[in-house]
Order: sequence, then structure tokens, then C-alpha cells
Amino acid sequence: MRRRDLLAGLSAAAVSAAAPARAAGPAAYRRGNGADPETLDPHKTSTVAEATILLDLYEGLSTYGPDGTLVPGAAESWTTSADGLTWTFSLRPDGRWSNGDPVVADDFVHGFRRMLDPATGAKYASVLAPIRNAEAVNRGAMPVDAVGVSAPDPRRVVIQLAQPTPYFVELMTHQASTPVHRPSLARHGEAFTRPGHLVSNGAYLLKDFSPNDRITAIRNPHYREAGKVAIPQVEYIPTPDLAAAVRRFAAGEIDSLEDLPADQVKALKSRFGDRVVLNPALGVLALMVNVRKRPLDDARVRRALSLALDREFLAEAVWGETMLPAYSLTPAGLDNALPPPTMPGRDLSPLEREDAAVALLREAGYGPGGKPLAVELRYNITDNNRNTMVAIADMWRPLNVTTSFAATDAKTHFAYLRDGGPFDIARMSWLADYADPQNFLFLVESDNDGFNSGRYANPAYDALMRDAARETDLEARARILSRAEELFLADLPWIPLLHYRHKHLIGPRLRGFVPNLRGVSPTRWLSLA
Amino acid sequence: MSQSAASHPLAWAEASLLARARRRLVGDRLARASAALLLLVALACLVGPFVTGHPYDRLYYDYPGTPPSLALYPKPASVRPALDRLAFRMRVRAEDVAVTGDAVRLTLASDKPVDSRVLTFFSRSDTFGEARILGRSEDGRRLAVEAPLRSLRFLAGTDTLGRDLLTRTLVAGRLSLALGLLATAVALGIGVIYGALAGTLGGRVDAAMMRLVDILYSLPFVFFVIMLVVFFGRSVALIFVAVGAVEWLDMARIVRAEAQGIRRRDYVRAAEALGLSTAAILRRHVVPNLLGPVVAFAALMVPRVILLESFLSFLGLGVQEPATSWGVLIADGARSLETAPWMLVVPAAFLVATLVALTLLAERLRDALDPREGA
Amino acid sequence: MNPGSVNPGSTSLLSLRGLGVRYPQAGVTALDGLDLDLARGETLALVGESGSGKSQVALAVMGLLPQQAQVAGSVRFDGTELTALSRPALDRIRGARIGLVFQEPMTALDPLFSIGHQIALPLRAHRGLNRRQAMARARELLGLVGLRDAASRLSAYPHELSGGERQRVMIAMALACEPDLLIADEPTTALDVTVQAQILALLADLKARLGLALLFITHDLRLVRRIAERTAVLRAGRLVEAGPTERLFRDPQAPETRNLLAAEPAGRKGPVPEGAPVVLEARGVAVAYPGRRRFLRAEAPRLAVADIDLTVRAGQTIGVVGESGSGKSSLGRALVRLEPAAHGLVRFEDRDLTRLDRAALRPLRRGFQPVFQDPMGSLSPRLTAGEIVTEGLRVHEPHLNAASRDARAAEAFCEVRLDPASRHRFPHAFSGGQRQRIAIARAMILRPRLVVLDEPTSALDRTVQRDIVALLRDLQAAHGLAYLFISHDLAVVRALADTVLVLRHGREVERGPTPCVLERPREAYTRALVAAADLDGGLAQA
Amino acid sequence: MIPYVLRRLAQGVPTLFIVVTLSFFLVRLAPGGPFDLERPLPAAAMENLRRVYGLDQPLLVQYGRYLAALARGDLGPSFSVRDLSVAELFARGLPVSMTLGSLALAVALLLGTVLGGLAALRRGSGLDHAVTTLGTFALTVPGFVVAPLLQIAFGLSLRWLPVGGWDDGSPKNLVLPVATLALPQVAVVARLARAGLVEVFDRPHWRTLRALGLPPRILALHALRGAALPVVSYLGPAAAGLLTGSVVVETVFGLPGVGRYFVDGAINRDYTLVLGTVVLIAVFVLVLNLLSDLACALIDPRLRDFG
Repeated sequence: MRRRDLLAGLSAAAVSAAAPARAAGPAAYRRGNGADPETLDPHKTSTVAEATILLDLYEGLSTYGPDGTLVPGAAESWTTSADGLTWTFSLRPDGRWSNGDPVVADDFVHGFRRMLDPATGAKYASVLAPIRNAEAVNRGAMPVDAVGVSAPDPRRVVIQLAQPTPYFVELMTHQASTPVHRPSLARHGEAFTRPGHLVSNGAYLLKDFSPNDRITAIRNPHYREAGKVAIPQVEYIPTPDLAAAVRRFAAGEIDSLEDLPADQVKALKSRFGDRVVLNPALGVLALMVNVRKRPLDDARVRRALSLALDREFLAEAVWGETMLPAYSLTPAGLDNALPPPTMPGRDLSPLEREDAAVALLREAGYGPGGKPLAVELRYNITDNNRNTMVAIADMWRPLNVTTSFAATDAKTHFAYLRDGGPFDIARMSWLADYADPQNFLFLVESDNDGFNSGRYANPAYDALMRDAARETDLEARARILSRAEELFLADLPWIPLLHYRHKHLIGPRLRGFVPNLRGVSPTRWLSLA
Repeated sequence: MSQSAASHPLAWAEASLLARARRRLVGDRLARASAALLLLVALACLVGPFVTGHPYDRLYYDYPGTPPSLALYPKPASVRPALDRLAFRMRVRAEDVAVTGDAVRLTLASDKPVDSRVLTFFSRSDTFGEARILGRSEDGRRLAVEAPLRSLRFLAGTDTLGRDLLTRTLVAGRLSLALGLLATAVALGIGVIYGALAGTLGGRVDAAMMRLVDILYSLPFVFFVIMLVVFFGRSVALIFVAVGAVEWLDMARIVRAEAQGIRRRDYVRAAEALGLSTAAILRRHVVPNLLGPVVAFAALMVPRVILLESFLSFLGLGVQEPATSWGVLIADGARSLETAPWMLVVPAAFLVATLVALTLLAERLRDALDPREGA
Repeated sequence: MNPGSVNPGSTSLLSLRGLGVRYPQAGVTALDGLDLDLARGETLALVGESGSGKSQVALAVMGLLPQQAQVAGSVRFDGTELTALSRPALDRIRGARIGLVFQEPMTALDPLFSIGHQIALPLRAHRGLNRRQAMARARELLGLVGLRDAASRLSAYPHELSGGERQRVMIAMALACEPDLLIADEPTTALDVTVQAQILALLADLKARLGLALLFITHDLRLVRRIAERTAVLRAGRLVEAGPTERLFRDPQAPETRNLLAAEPAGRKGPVPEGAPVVLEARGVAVAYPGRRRFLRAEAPRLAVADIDLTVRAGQTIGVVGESGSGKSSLGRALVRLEPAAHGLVRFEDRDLTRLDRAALRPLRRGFQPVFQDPMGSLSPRLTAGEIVTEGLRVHEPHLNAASRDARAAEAFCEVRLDPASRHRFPHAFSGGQRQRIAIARAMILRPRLVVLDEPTSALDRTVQRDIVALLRDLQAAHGLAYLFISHDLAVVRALADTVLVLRHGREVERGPTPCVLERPREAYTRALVAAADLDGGLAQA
Repeated sequence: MIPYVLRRLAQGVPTLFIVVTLSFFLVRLAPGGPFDLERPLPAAAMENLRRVYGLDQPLLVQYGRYLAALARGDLGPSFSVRDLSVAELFARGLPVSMTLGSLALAVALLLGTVLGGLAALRRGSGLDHAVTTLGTFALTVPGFVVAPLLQIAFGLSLRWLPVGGWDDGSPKNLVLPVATLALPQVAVVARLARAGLVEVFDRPHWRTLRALGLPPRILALHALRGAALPVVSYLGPAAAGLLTGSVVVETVFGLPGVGRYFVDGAINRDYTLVLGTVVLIAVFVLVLNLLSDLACALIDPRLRDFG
């Protein structure tokens, strides 16, 4: 039994010794957090790592509960008009900024306006797009006070929507919808996000920011439920090297990780047991097909390519089960949705699938015996992307498809797609902002010029999406969206590969963690043993 | 080394320089060992992939992440799970499984008649060979088959996708060595010409030329290389031509210093007095006398380039599929150090052995090329 | 069989018995059964050509032989067997009781430390003086060895001193702890004649004043007579003859001794034929090196050669003499257009060279060829001797193929009296004299009319020198060559030159027919040179 | 000497200008910009951002503005760390990188000299071969392999040292990163020191010193000073690399140095950060080369002619 060498033995020994040795560490929760934030200005953020921190520092009108469900935040309640276009939020009387100032409705109005002000340069202004005039304001076509937000009194925020938006409450949890402390902003300008300057209304307040090292936040004494916040201090530690981060976790230097090296998850599971938590997420990894390019403009070819994929192998071998095989665009478990429709051919045995794929290709004039089909797979370089693409190329080989790779760094990849480069098939991924099928299906609307680089344009699909947007009956809306997804699955402008899962490594000290679809666990609900 | 020198002093002096250097190297045990090792690695990389029995890009879906072993796969214990997985894909049940030496007998059962075409799955799997039908039940719902076990050996294990690591390492070696040589050749060409020109011409030309070198020195190398990768990402060779075009700076400095020294030597004066043109002086006197330090530096540059490639791989900017290199394999291996240490150890062993041998050989070569040594 | 112990009765300070040094790895025996005695206060000269093993004696006594050397026999110093001593014990003797002065004044001092520091080293190590005391003593010592401005020179670094000054510092170091024995290994060889004379005088003076015993190692018999009471001659690691210096000079027994004594270049230059054509004419030649550029200003240019006129006829030899730094080499390079900083008019056989650019000059270059001092440095180590010799043919007779070039190489080898079979060897396989012959052959193969010889014999042993001088003279007679012969060695110049030009600081001091200048010098500087050279004094039979 | 230093520094200005110009246009030519994200920005958001950062101006105007700001010592705001300016990022990261780098340099110098000295004293012995071969070995193993191995050995198995983190520069956290950084440098210094010492031992003046019967302490001083030149002239440029951080060490050990910005800046097309790193390197190279030349002059009086 020389199969595992010394290192594996060493690490196994280390794990067994790991937990108790440093478990009695500091009272601070050392939270592994992917990357450093670009900014702590909630209106300029865009990344997941920022969302995690800002969820602790700020509180929107609504927010997330311990299990990721939507609960009232700065607003204690809200009402909706019958047409679904006017929302009235009532603020809590005891809402306080971290310097003791009361949180008032004008804070929110100002926040929405600032978010949409072109001068702010907000990346995520689209979160507020459902609000009336929001897009026009952000384009600079209207003045900022034209935004459909008002504060009739200090405790009421009234929001006018452009169209009914069933997921609007969830949008209000987003950091883009949080207010910023106006006096601090006025006093410090851009620098209001510095430790010492930053005044926030969440459960924590910023204490220190050391780039590439850690961000320290402490309990906000003025927070309305400060007494119930168990963890007095949280340190967000960036983990750019996941393997090294796991080692730090094993040594007890980090209490939890929110990303894991996928190719090692199997080993991590045997090493850390149920400390490894995998849970479905709101994301999809797909191959975007350039539907304007021959022969990929032929849906039969796209379906054939999709049928030949062994998604289980990808999920298991390449991604270490940190992904789930995707046979639809939307993942299961969304709000206001029917169960996702299934891709045609899903229930076939692999053999039948292959037969079907060959038949489809033959119809289109390709496949074994037909014209050779050469495609280029374009992807941004990461280990897992590379392995995924290699495996996909291998799976297409029996179809007589020869695959070449165009691997570039991320910036080049995304710029290439944005600029409409003549790609064949490109890797695409999407992490949704809210648990609604619309947040997936809008990706391939013909006028979505940011995401729809494959130039899919199906008038019937667009019409369904328009209908759904107008529909106020949630069940009817869900049915319309499901029909749209069926259209999508028949056309396959994107070939869904895998659905994301949240990956957590939870240390022995951490209590109160509840895995959930949105992958959020605000520190205020957690505690340390 | 001095033994042969002492026994044939005349033969020494009369042999050509290169022959002399060769003889001196052959007499040196360490040099011999290094050269032999390099030759072995090069040969293994060239021929090895045809011998290992695995195509370097073949994915064995049944064997991802297999540790190195002399043993044959499949192991008896893994036959059953493989069968179950296969049966699931065929949408049948595997019953009455019996492993007999190098074959397996079983019955495929299903609720509807079993299509015998599913048997192609056996030959397509990595575990079994082509299956033979032994018998069929009347209703067609049970099919007795026998399939031979396919024997595979992964001496150095497999990677995450189940590709044979030894084959991949050897194939990667081709690219790494070729890149090292290519970039070094470019750096050598530019550096020697540039440095020799600057050193020989001297004066204001020299000052201007060296100023340019200083400026290029002040550029952050990493940034420059990343930009090159961004620009030439599709062509590895082009990246390394460009890397060579950056790496020549040191070479130019060394060559210039040496050339300055040589230029002051009387034999260069004598050559000028004989009426040799500047080009001829460069060719016949300056460049040959630079040979020692240049060869040594070049041989040290090959490792540097190969390491640079591995650094780029660490950043995820290295060689791209389907090609692979030692740098890529090592960067992958370093990440899965705890879970699959062989993925690091195997390519790293090749890399380190090659680079150590190369460095040692370079030092010996420099000594051997010095005509004054051992005289 | 024991010629070294001439005074067996007296108690000797240093006594070598059967001293042998072998290098087993290289298969070389450097010293073989050497017996020598040196009494207190006595001066013994150890003479031999290069490779005779004379320096090995110094190293063996001082325990400085390389690790791979095997030492046999005994070295007794004042009753102590040195070969058996531990390193610390040996360190109490060397530097304290035995001083050593090496040949290389340019490199024998540590370039990184001030000379004061270096002279103070042995004082602090052996006398236990503190830094200030040691420095004070160092200043006295520098005064003792005759260094001017001793106090201010303490903080100077070796590279700021001249060769002679450095040798004085070396001697001061060696004498710092008032040793009983001073070993001087070729202490004057690399120095100008005038400096040589001063150093010899200094050694003699110090010896007299301090009662030193002196082991004086040299290849130059002429120096011996001035300083040594007894002389021993070494050849190939063996003692061939020893005895009182005067007897040795009067009545040499061993052939080796006789050979050394006859090493002075003999003969005189015959007259130049009437009406010989002018080969080279130079007017107002000057060499000015540009001053270094400093921040915002440039230093004044340094004038190496100022305003020299020269006419050389076929068959004529002009000797250019002067001390190092006198500009004689710069002048030589200027005349053959190898000196980019040269000015003035140079005509070669009716062609004005100064107006020609490099390319136009090239075809003319075969008419005038240089030969340099350092026979190793002037031969490219990566070409065979034959390739080196025929290199000029590639330029000037490009129609020749390899075979005919090779044949010409063989001829040229014969002409300079080298074995033609050796032309396939590389330069390092030749001795110094042979290398100089290769350099001469390289020039001769082009049949030049003028050869500028820049110290061609200075790096060679006396006996080799004599042969090269003879070769040069024969070549001149055979081909009617004109020579510009640059040398600091008046004996060689006397044997070769028609006319002597004396240079100092780049300017002409004196010029005239060789016998006139050397026998009846007009200028004081020339007189000093001639006196220091001691042209006939050293050798009785010369 | 002061005029010499001033002139050398003045010479750096045109170098800096050329380097900055070259890099400015190089990074602008690269495909993709700072705001090309995995999640493509809506056109309006992109437009707003470009305007906020002045990227909507013609390239030459941007270049002119950058140069003007640079002349005032302003490196501009970072595109990828929007809360901090490039200068602030450097101000926070440099102390970390320089602490690590200078410790690594010190270790390399000390250990390298000792090993090189031992090898030179026992030339041709087993020890000599061992030092040479191990040195070669150390030079061929990439840092991203050494670092995890050290983490596993000393952090996880032996549990002597923390696996990663900065912890405000606590000595325990410095050991492994410094070891990783120093390892190849130790090898280089050992090799240079050995070669330098061997050369000193072969020089005539070494014989002179030995003939004086000096104690080993004094001999060592002379030998080391004689061998110091190649080491110092190597360390100048090498220090520029070490002191400005190492992306590998900082990433694996999770340290807040500036080394990562060299890579991140380029990969994220963070234009100002990239140019900041360019300026940083150029200044370090300039200053350290100058320091190394001055140190060489201090060691060797023959180099003291500051012409």
C-alpha cells in the first residue's frame, strides 16, 4: 500500500490534530471571503465578495434571514398597490446608523438617486431598473430626482415601479438598494468608505481595512438588535489561492471558506467530512453558441452537441460535485416558478442520446460519414474551465466533431464577447441576483446586448418574456416563463452544462450556519462556540 | 579530467577546440552523468509517449485521479462499481456478476427487452473489452454476457480527467524543452549580436545601446510577459520568441563586458593591423572568444525560461490545451498537493532532474571550452 | 653532490636538505632533492630560467605551496623544522621572522585596502600593536623604504601608486617585523630599469643596516653581481652549480651557467645602405586621450605623445626607448594607425595614411605590421597557430584556398624557426618564445616593409630574448625590413637599432645614432637610463 | 560623489518617461478594459464609468493627463480597488513586501556567504559538490511548489508556524514566506561567493597576505571583501525584484504586499495600477543599482572614480 505518499499521510495527520489545537482562538470570526472588495461603497460594488461584507455592514429595506429567506430589514413592513406598481415601505422606528443617527426615509431616497446618478459610475445600477425612470436617469436622459422614489414622511419610502416586479422585495436586500450616511458622504466625499469614516446601518461597522490581508468589522452598538448579535468581531480574509486557503483552514487560521478548489472536493470530503457543505445555487455554466454562424445556426447541430455531453462526468470528475448536471437553464427551487422544464432527450440512455445526436447531425449534413464539423471553444482560463473544455471536446469526438480551443485571460475573453467577436462557442456563466426565472431567461432576450453575444433572436421568445413582465398573476407568469424556457431548450442558443452549487467549509467553532439557495449567511445570525 | 590531459598532451593541443571540449567533458564523471540524464530525458520525451500505451489526450472516464502504481487496473474490487455505473448508463441492472481472472460474466436485466446494442458500452468503457452474448431469456429482458477485462497500467497515475500522467509528462517535456531552447536561441542571437556590437564599437554607440538595455531593464518583467501572453496568447511559440526577446538583456550585458575585454586584447589589435574588417574581427575573434561565458549563460537560461513558463502556468497563463508543458503540470500538481501528490511529484521530478543536469553540464561546458584550462 | 653547502661549518639560518616538490596530478616534479644553506646576514642569489623551480623554493619555505603539492625533504629555519609546523606555529614565523617580496608589484598587494592598513597587518598580528601604534610604525617603515610623503601615502590605495612605489610598500610590509630573513622573488623584474636600480640599492642598503639575510631569486644574472655574495643556479628543479658570485662569473662550470652568462644580446646593427628608400614618414604625431567626462565638465585631454617627427628607411631600425608611461607604445600604435586618438601626418610609401578611412586603409595594412609585447595576449586562444599566421592572407590574398594557405603557414613557420608540424596546435601549447615567433610569422607572411615591434622581448627569459633578437636581425637582412623597435631594454636596443629615440612623458628627449646616444648621452635623463641599465657592468665577459 | 548621485538620479528621469510611455500604450493596446467583467455591464453603466474615470477622452489626452499627474507625484486612482489610490495601495503594501524582501536578502547574504565560503575553503570536496548541487536544485524548484510544501511541513504537520496570514508582521508569520523567497537567492549568493572566494585565493595578493602569517580572522576579512563585488552587483538588481514583492509568496501565504499588483494590475487591466507598478519598479531599479554601485565603490577603491 504505497499508493499514497508521505504528503497525504502528513496532511491526514495534520487534520486529526488540527481542530483542537487552535480552536480556542480569538473571539473574532475569521471568515474566508474569496477576494478583497473593490470598494465598500455599496453603490459601486459588483462582486460576490463585496456582497458578503456589505450584507453585514448595511441593511436594505429587506434583508436575509439565517436560512437565506427574505425578512424585513430596515423596513418593518411594506404594502403593494393592486396593480403591483406602487410599493410603500414603513421604516422601523429604532433604525440607527452606527454613529447613532436615526435611519430615515430620505436616506433611502438619496441612496436610490445616488445609485442611479451617472456621476456615481455604479456598475450595478440595473438592480434598480424596475423603478420608474431608473434607466432613463442612469442613461443621463432624466435628472436624478425623476427616479420614482419618494419619502412622504421620515418613516415611509414610496417606490413607483415601471412594471410589476414580483421579485422586487429581494432586490431591496441588495447592496445597491442600501442607503449611505449622507453627512459622512458630504464630509469625506469619496473617502467616506475609509475605516473611521464609514458609517453604516447594518449589524457591523467597519473597523479596519488592510488590502490583501483582512477587513475587520465590529458589532455596531447602535444596531437595533445589537444585543442579539453573537459575534463581536468578524475578519474577512481574502483567499486568492484556494488550496492555500484550505491549508489555513486546516490549521485553524480561518473559520469558514465560501469557495473550495473543485478538483479537490472529493478529497476534502474524506478529510473534513460534513464540514464540507455543498448546496444548490443560483447559477448556471453554459456554452454560448454563436447562432449566426454556420452550421451552428442550425438548432439540430446545437441539440446534437448538447446531447453528446456527459454532464454527470463533468460534475463529478472535473468539478468534484461542486456543480450539478444542468438539463435546463434555470436551476430548481426558484421563487415564483414551476419546476424547470427538461431538455429533450434527458431521459434517454446515453446510447440513445448518442444515436439521436448522430441522427440530428446527419440530418444537418454532418456527423460520422457527413461533412467534418470543426468548432472552436472559447473560454477564459481557469483550471476547471480548461478541464471542462477538454472533456467536452473528448465527448464530441464520437460525433466526428473536431474541437479547437481559444483560451484567453478573462478580460480578453469578456471583451471579445462584448465586442461581438466571431466566436463559435464560448463559455458563459451566470450567477443570478434574485431567485426568479426571469433573472435567467432575460439573458437571451434579443435586445440583451450585454449577455446575448450569440445573437439569439426568437420573436416568440421575446414576446413571451414581454407577456411575463406584464403579468401580475404570479402563477400565470410562472407558466409563461416556463413556456419561454421550453422554447429556449428547443433552440438551445446556450447549451446549459452545469448548475452551480455553493461550496462551504465550516469550521468546528462556527454555529448557526444554514445552507441555502442564495448562499447568504449574514454574520449576525452566526455564533462561535 | 587531468589524467587524460597528462597522458596525451600533444593530442590535446592538436585537436580542434570543440573536440577538445568534448573529450574533456567525456572525461568528467559528473558531466557524463548530466549529459546522459539529459539525453535520457530528451529521448524519453521523444519516444516515450509511443511506448507508454496511452495517448496523452485520452480521457479514461473510469480512472480519474488514479495514484501511481505498478499494478494492473481494474482491480477486482473496482469491477463491480464500474459495472454498476455502466449498467446505469445502459439503463439496465447488472446481476449475477462473476469475475473470472481476466473476464467478467454477468446478466443484464431490465423491465423492458434489453437492446443488445447496449453492449457497445462495454467496449467503449475503459474497464472492459468487447462483450459477447452468452444467452438471452425468452422475454428478452435478461441478457447473459461475458466481457474481458481491459488491463491498464498507470505507472505515474492519472490526472483529474483520468489521463495517463507519465505520457502527459513526457509530451509536456517536448514542449518545455523546445520552448526553453527556442527562447534561449532567440535571446542568444539578439544578445550576442547586440552585446558584441556594443562592446566592439564602443564609444557613443555603446553608450546609447546600453542605455536602451537599462530602460528595458526597468520594465517590470511580469507585466511585460503578461502583456505578451495577452497579445500572442494563441501562439505559444510566439510568446517564447518574445520572452527570448526580453531575456536577451542579461546576455547582451555579459557579452558586451566580455567583448570590451576582448577588444582591448592585442590579438584584436593584431587582427585590425592585418586589415580584417570589423565584421571579420567580430566573427573570427570576438564571438569565438565569447563562447565560454555565453554557452554557460545560455545553458543557465534554458532552466530560467522553463521556470518562467511554469510561473505563467501558476498564473493560469501558460501553455493551453491540447498542448501541455511541465509548467502546466506542476502548477496543477502544486494545487492538488495534498490530494494527489503524484501530480506534482512526477512532472517536478522530470523538471528538476533536467534543470539540474542542464546547469551542471553548463558549468562543465564553460570550463571545458576555456582553452586556458588544463593547458 | 652537495654543492649548496659551501660553508658547511657555519651555522646556517636557513637550511634546505633534499627539498623536493612534486605535483602528482600533473605529473610534474618542480624541485628535486635541493640542498641549500643561507647564513645570517648573507645574500644568496638563486638563478634560473622560468620553469627552473626557483620560485617553488620561496613558496616551500613559506609553506605557501598549493594543496596538491607534495613536499619531501627538510626546511630548517634557525633550527626549527618548518615543514612539520602546525599552521599557527608557522604563522608565528612567517611575516614575523621571514619576510617575502613577490615579483608582481601590480597584483601582490590587496587592491581593496589602503597601504597603511596592509603594512600595519603584520605589526598588529605579530607585535600586538594597536591600530594607532601600527600606523605610526608603518609611516616609519615607508620612510625607511624611501617612499616620498610617507605620512600622506598611508591612506593611499595600491592602484594609486606606481610599480616602484608598490614594490617599496611590499618591502616595507616584509620588513615590518624586522625579520631575520628576506626572500625576494624577482622583486625587480617588472620594473623600469631606473626603478630596478633603486630597488636593488634599497635592498642592499637595508640588508646592510638591518643585518638581514637575503634570498634573492631572479632569472637575470646581471642583477646578481651587484647584490649577492653567493649564487646558486637552478635548472629543471635541480641545483646545477653554486658558489661565490665572483667565482661563478669568472669561471662558470655548468653549461647552464655559461648559457645564462652568454644571454646578453650580442652584435651590433650593420649600417643602412646609402639611398635606401623612405618607408615611413611621420610629422607632428601626437596622441591625446580625451579627458573623462565629469558632471557638467570634461577634464583636459591627456597628452600621451606630443609632436614627434620620424623618418624610417628600408633596412633601418629605429629604437624607441623610455620608461613605462613615456608614450612609446602609443607612438608605435599611432604609426600603424591602430590608435584612434592619434593626430599628425603619417605617410607610408607615398600614401598619406591619415587621410584614409578604415576601409581604404585595409589593403595598405599589409605593408606595415605590428608585433606586440605579450605573446600570449596577442594570439587568439581559439585559433590554431597556423590559422593565426595565415589570417592576413585571408584578407590580402583572398584567392588562396585552404591548402595553399596551409602551405604558406608551413613556410612561415620554417622562416621563424618553428617546427611546421606544430602549426595545428593552439597557442597555449607553445612556450613564450615560440609564441613570439608565431606573432612574428603572422607579420612576416604578408611581407611587410615596416614592422613595429612593441617590446617583443620583454616578457621573455634572457636566453630566449637572445634568440629572438637574432631571428629579427636575420629577417631584416633577408627582406630589407624597416623596424621601429620599442623597448625599455637598452641592451636589446643596442644590439638591434641604428638610431635611438628617447622618449619621456610623450616628448622626445634625445635622438641619435645608437652608439652615440648609449655611450655619450647628452641629456641627464638618458644618462640616468643608461647608468641604471648597467649595460656592461653585470657581465664580465660581455 | 554627490554630483554623481544627482546625475545618476537625473538620468533616471528620461528612463522613467520612456518606460511609462511604453507601458501606457502597451496596456492600452491590450484587449479588454478594466470594466470588462464576467457579468457584462449595461451600456449606460459602462458609459458612466468610463466618464467617471476619464476613459472617454482621446488616448493622447489621457496620456497627457497621466503624465501631468505623475509629474506631481500622483499615481492616480486604482480601477480595481476603487476605495484606494494607487499610491495608498503602495503605501500599505510596500512595507510588507520590503520587510519580507529585506529579510530574505539578509538571510540569502548570510547563509549564502557561509555556504559559499565553506565550499570555497574545501574546493573539490564532497561538501563543495553538495553545496553546488543543492544550490542548483534550489534554483530549479518553483516557489509555488516550495511554499505549499513548507506550509504542509511546518504549518500543518509540525504545527510550529502559521500556515499563512500577515498578522501585523509577527515574526512567526514571516518565517515561511522569507524562507521561500530566500531559498533561490541563497543558492545564487552561495555560488557567487564561492566563485569570488576561489578567485581571491588564486590572486597573488592572497599569497602575500598568507606570507605575513596573519590570523584567520584578518584573512577572512580580506577574503570576504575581495569576494563581495560580484555578490553586491548581483544583489542590486535582485533586491529590486525582492523588495517589490513576489506574487507567488503573497498569494500562497496570503500576505498584503505589493507583489500581487504586478500581476493583478495587468490581468485586471487596471491601467493606473499597472503604470504605478511600472514606476515603482523603475524607481527601485534606479535606486538599487545606484546603491549597489556605491556599495561596490565602498568595497573597491578602484571604483571610486565617479567620472
